[in-house]
Amino acid sequence: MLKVDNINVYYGQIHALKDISLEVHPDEIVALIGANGAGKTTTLHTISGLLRTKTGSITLMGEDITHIKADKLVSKGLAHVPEGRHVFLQMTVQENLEMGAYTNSAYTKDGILDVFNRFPRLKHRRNQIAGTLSGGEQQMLAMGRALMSQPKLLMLDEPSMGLAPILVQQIFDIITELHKSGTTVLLVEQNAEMALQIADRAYVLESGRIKLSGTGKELASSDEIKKAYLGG
Amino acid sequence: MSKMVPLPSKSIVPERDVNKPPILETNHLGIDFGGLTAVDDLTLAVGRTEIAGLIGPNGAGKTTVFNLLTNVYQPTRGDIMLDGVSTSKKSTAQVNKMGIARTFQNIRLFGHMSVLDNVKVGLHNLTKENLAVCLTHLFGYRKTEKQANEQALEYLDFFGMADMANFPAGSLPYGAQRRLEIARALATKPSIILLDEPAAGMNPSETAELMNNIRRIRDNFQIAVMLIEHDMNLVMNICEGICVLDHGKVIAKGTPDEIKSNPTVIEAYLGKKNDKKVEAKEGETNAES
Amino acid sequence: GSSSESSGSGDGGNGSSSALKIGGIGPVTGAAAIYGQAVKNGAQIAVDEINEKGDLQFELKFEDDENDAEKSVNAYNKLKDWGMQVSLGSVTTQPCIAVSTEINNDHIFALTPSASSTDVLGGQPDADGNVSIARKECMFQMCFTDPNQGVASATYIKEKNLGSKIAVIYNNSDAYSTGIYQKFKAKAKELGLDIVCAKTFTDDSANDFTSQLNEAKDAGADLLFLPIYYTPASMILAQANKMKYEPKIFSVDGMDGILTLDNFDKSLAEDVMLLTPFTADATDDLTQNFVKTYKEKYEDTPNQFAADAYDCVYAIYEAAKKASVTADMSASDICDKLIAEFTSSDFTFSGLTGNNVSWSDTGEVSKEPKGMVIKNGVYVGM
Amino acid sequence: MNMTLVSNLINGISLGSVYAIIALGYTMVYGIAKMLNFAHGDVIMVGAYMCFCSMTYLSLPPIVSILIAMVVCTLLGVIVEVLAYRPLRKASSLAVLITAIGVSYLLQNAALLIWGSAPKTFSSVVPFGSVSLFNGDLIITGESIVTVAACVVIMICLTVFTKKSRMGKAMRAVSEDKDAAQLMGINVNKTIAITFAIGSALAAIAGVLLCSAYPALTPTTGSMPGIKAFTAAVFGGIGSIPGAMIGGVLLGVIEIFSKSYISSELADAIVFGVLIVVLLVKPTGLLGKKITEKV
Amino acid sequence: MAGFANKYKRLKKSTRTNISAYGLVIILFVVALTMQSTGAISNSLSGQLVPICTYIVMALSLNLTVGFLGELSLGHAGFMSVGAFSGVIAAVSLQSSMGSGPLLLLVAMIIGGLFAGIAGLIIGIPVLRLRGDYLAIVTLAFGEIIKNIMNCLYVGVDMGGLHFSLKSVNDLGMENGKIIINGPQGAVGIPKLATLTAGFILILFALFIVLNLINSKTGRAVTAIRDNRIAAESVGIGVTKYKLTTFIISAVLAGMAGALYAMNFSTVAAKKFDFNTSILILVFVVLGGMGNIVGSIVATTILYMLPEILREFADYRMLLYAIVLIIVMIATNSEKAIQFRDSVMAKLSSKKRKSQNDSETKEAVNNE
Ligand SMILES: Nc1ncnc2c1ncn2[C@@H]1O[C@H](COP(=O)(O)OP(=O)(O)OP(=O)(O)O)[C@@H](O)[C@H]1O
Ligand SMILES: Nc1ncnc2c1ncn2[C@@H]1O[C@H](COP(=O)(O)OP(=O)(O)OP(=O)(O)O)[C@@H](O)[C@H]1O
Ligand SMILES: [Mg+2]
Ligand SMILES: [Mg+2]
Repeated sequence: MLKVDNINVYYGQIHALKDISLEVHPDEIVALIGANGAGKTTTLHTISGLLRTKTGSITLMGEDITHIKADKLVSKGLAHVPEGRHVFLQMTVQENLEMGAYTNSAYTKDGILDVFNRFPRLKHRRNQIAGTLSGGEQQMLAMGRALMSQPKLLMLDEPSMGLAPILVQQIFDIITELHKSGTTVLLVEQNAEMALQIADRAYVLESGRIKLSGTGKELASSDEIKKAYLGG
Repeated sequence: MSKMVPLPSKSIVPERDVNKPPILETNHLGIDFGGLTAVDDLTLAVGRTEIAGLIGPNGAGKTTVFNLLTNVYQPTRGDIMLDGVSTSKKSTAQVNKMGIARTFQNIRLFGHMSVLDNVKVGLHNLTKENLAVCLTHLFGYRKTEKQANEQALEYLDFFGMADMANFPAGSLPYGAQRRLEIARALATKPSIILLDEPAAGMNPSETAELMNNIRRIRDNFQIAVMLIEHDMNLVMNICEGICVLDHGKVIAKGTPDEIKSNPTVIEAYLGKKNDKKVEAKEGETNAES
Repeated sequence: GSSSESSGSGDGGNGSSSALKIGGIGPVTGAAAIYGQAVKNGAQIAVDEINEKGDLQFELKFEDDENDAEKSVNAYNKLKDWGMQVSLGSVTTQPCIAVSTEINNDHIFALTPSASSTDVLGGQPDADGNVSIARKECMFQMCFTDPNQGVASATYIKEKNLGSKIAVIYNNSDAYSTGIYQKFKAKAKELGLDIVCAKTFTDDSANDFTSQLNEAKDAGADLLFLPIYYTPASMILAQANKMKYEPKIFSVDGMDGILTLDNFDKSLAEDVMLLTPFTADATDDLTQNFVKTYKEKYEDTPNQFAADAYDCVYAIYEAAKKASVTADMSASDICDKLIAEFTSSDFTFSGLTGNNVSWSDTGEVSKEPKGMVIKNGVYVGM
Repeated sequence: MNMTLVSNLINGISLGSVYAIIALGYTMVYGIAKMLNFAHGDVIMVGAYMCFCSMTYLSLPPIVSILIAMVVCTLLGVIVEVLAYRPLRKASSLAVLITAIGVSYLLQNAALLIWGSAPKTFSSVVPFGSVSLFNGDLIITGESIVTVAACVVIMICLTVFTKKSRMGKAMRAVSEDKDAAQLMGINVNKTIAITFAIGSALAAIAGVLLCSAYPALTPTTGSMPGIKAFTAAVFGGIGSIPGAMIGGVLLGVIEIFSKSYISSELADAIVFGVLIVVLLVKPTGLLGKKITEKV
Repeated sequence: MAGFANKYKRLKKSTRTNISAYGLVIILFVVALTMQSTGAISNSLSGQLVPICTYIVMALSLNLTVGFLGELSLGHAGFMSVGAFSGVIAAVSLQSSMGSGPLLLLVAMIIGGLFAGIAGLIIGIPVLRLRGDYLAIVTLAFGEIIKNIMNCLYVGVDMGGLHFSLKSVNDLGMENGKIIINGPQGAVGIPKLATLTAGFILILFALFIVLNLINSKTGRAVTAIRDNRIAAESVGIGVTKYKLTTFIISAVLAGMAGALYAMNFSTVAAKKFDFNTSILILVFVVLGGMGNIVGSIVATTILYMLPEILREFADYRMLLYAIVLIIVMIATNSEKAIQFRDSVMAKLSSKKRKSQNDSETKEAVNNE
């Protein structure tokens, strides 16, 4: 479904991604884990077209998207829930969701119902300005908004960041559920333990390079991983 | 007034004077945003050298409590006493001078300044330089600056960051930024420090180090710490008293053990699965980030 | 407009070239560009004509000052570097006050076509006898001074009995306009004219005059005195017309040019009276030739600024010839000779803006303002 | 009833409506592109010149001339956006501000070279004359009527457009968070270009109406109304469409009233003074949204 | 030489800024002074020296507000105006008792600075409560108000002392006095006291104040407020106090520059200090780099001289000026240009390294 081939990304002089290659197959949950500043966010930004790669290529469902800009990718079935949520702070919850269906307006009504089903908390706050939502509420909104475009591949950047334990569980449940209903997921997480639990496969990123890859279970039981990311 | 931690608490600090009045007290504190009551009827107390936890689901009003305590928001109801003195009608800066320092949920460093200068800004009210000194660099400027540098370095050293002193704060790795924010807050010589999700975005080993640091802060500076955290491992391990908020209201108060087994808290916050995990893998990570 | 400006040798020395170097300064860009360009063009025509004659040769260089005193001084310094021997001062009043001080210090003769404030010349007391600046001997004016016009206007109105209740609208942010008004007011009082309302505007609010007009109308004014330039005046005329307010209108030389406004509805200016030394419609040969050349060269009708500039150059030419000034003299020597010539009792000059014009040693020009009235879109003498 | 008072009020509203139309353009561009486009006033001037040229030199009817002016200004707005502002999308807002000032100088000086410094007398595009009421005690000019009507219509259209249309929503999203908007499938550059197009088309209309009411057209015609309109936009709450309208009208009325009843010398000082007082009481203008910064 | 360069590099950044700022100003001054005294300078350049000095001080002053305080001010010429007129009033009325010399200029500048400072206080209190663009617009408004009031100000002096009026000269009620400020016509007959040396000393003074301020406790507080207001408050910094202090200092410097400016021309009018002048100074600051002291000095000097240099292009010069301005802004600020600059710099530095140690670089490249 998604194939990233040898990309190199720079921020000015800083070489942030070095020869990253990864693949996501249809109906998979792939986790991308790594410490702070490893380059996880950069990878997602590059895939979704917000950043350019110097070399290499990115293919989505057989189509070369290396040079396609972010806004064109949404209708190709890619949705990206960015780190830090980036909800529209001055818009209401409802308006945020409507924006999510920008390329998919026919789905607006049903989509909102669906999102409210998944996140009942948002339903109560549908007319609240998103800027005043709590962190967790904003995360739910960001995910809900991404779902409004009915993506085939959903990229999530640290969705559990700052969430209450009960909500982390919920978010991961939702991801599993989404996956079951046919959405492919590329998940970036610091919470390696939870991520590896639900991931089919995972890549470990360190200082801009892929350091390890394997199935979720393999990695979860790898000593190296345990030491570095699972606090073991 | 109900104490957050029933006195005498199961204090791990033997010399703590349980007979002294608490450093921080709030009295039926509440704030409304338009129609929304974000915090309601909050009454709690924090002991002089206590490590207290404030937990609760997202949007429960935890950060809002911190904002009330530091007068970023003015309360709609109730009042706050710091060491027996009301903080109402004070500005955030004045409240800091009275003895409350804090960190922020989303890091707020002075990104363009050096690490050292960030701490020196924290030392602001303790540095004796009036405008004439600032403008002329005479009248003992060198001496005060030297003192400030030394003090700031001490704080950095406390967190093992002295070697980063001249880097721009914005270029630090995430974990170091969090530590720097705490160092800056400590530099204001507070009697209580409020930490808003200090472990967010940290990996388990960083979190373990942070826990250690929080204890050292209390022991070393003899101040109270109040923290908000979603990382139950951290909270349950280092907090002596915990207060759980939901929908702006206190739903439980007590020691970590009491909180862990409180069904209301499990229902509203911890979740069944998590709860089991906390019990099962106690001491091990259940890191949230 | 373009100019056939010849580049100076720039060696700063005097007398190295065979032509007398005349420097002009004025706004050719910015909001006041119209005045600077008119002066530049008018002066250039005179220089070209004189050079054709073949005796004393002139070279003109004109620098932009954007109607700003500071830039005007910069332009002046630039001209000094070029080797300017005689100056046309600066077109607009404020810059000319600054430049005239420099000119006087450097002892260069200057005849400004259009900077009309007495402060340009210095040494003249105001109505209360207060003097704010000493006489700058090198400075002379080609245009009427502001007080002069104020007094003349009041006298004219009184003599011809043009109105009993007078309203004034003037530009409070403009020295020219304020200068005329202040003197007009004093003289009107003296003559027993009744000023029923005096309203101001500024350059920043020169759009809407309805409130001023309303007030004049309410005060029952039957004569509107407009000591302002023609651009805002054209708006006042249009707005008064829309309000169906039809007082008599009396104005000063700044009004000249209103008929040449592109696309202007001349019927609005019907019966407007003005004091002006120059009209492009005059039938004498001199004027007609000038207007023709100007139109050919610059595709525009000249206004009094252009005419004053043209006269300036000719006046300098005639005086220079009489005083046997040559191009190889130093600026300072030329200055002495020209001052002596201009202030001598037997020097008079006839040009576009007046006949037998003479100068007093205060630097003021003495020429007769002509009262004009617009009839069927042309000026007619009053 | 005091007819002068009523007449002043009407004139104030009419002048204010011109400010309001300009302010609407300012507000659109500011609200979405987050930049103070100080060249906006000069686009007005270009619009007026275009209309003037096609009416006087090509003898085209007013409506056609207005359309030509709108088309030219739209193109101009988009070209300036693409060439001068787009490369600075990620630069500091001050860098963009200075560039806008550069564009403003450029337009003024280009106009000076093309059309010269002599004012052009603009013929009104309004086909009917003044309306006379109360035996001629109260006269309302055709320009006033058309300006006020145009202002109301434009405001309503813009409000509906930004609230309801797809592009309008995209504009709001872009104004808040460009990256997030992109992730929603919104073409940010296109959206901003369209904003400039609309703002500039409005500027053309404003220029034509401004010069119809106040017919002397020079290369600096747009500057002061531009600044005043900018003030009006802030007055009403910058970014808010009804705010720009209210701000503009109030500004016009205050200006005329202080000229008439207080002091014409100090009228501008009074206008700006009122602005300051309003901002002190309501720091984001009359209808401006409070910026909620969550700590 | 190389040793010196190395030492220079090792100095603290603030010390480095200080050395280069003071050094640059002193070198420029010495060059200008020698040229002036040997006559090896054109009238045109010589005439620009004092204005350049005043604009450098204006740019330093505005840089304090915009670069360091982080608040956009669009009315800075207003303070210059207050300083200019109060300085003129002081100079003209004290001229008879003090004679016209450097001392009179000093007094005029101090009084100009003082009154501008008072204006800064009066304006700062309301203005600094606002944020961002709203603050900018209010400074613009104050600039216009000052211009408007100065336009209506009449001041005269006679035996009975100073007379003020907001109406007209006649309302001054003077007898045989001297009009100092005549409403829209401004002040005329100002004694020409300004000299290059005075300008130079004023720049040094401004540099001393600005550089000291930013490298002090107050400077840190101000930078902190700019970087993150809420965090600054949380560590006990009273935002208003420090913002106001900086704003007033900035106004005082602008006022002193204004007084010097007025003393360089025989006339000065309120109109001069309008929005366009405020913008002009802002252009100097932004092109020089926000918060960059040396940049402000260099940009002011170059940009001030640019229109004079462009005089050769006659009618086209302001058009060219606008084009240069736009191109420079895009070239220094656009993403692509910055990337290009970085890559060129990278290449240059790698070349340098290569020439220094070829083999080492190769290894490093291979490793990459
Ligand atoms: N805008 C930027 N400019 C310069 N460098 C950047 C920028 N954004 C990221 N970097 C650098 O690129 C590297 C990778 O950053 P990235 O944000 O992709 O890491 P991450 O794995 O997502 O970390 P985190 O867990 O903190 O989100 C880091 O070293 C970071 O400092
Ligand atoms: N300025 C404000 N205006 C309106 N509502 C607000 C404001 N600040 C907070 N709220 C609301 O108050 C509630 C509590 O927010 P708060 O940020 O205190 O939550 P929290 O407990 O810190 O959550 P989290 O753990 O996600 O950070 C939320 O519902 C939020 O929407
Ligand atoms: Mg990341
Ligand atoms: Mg929170």
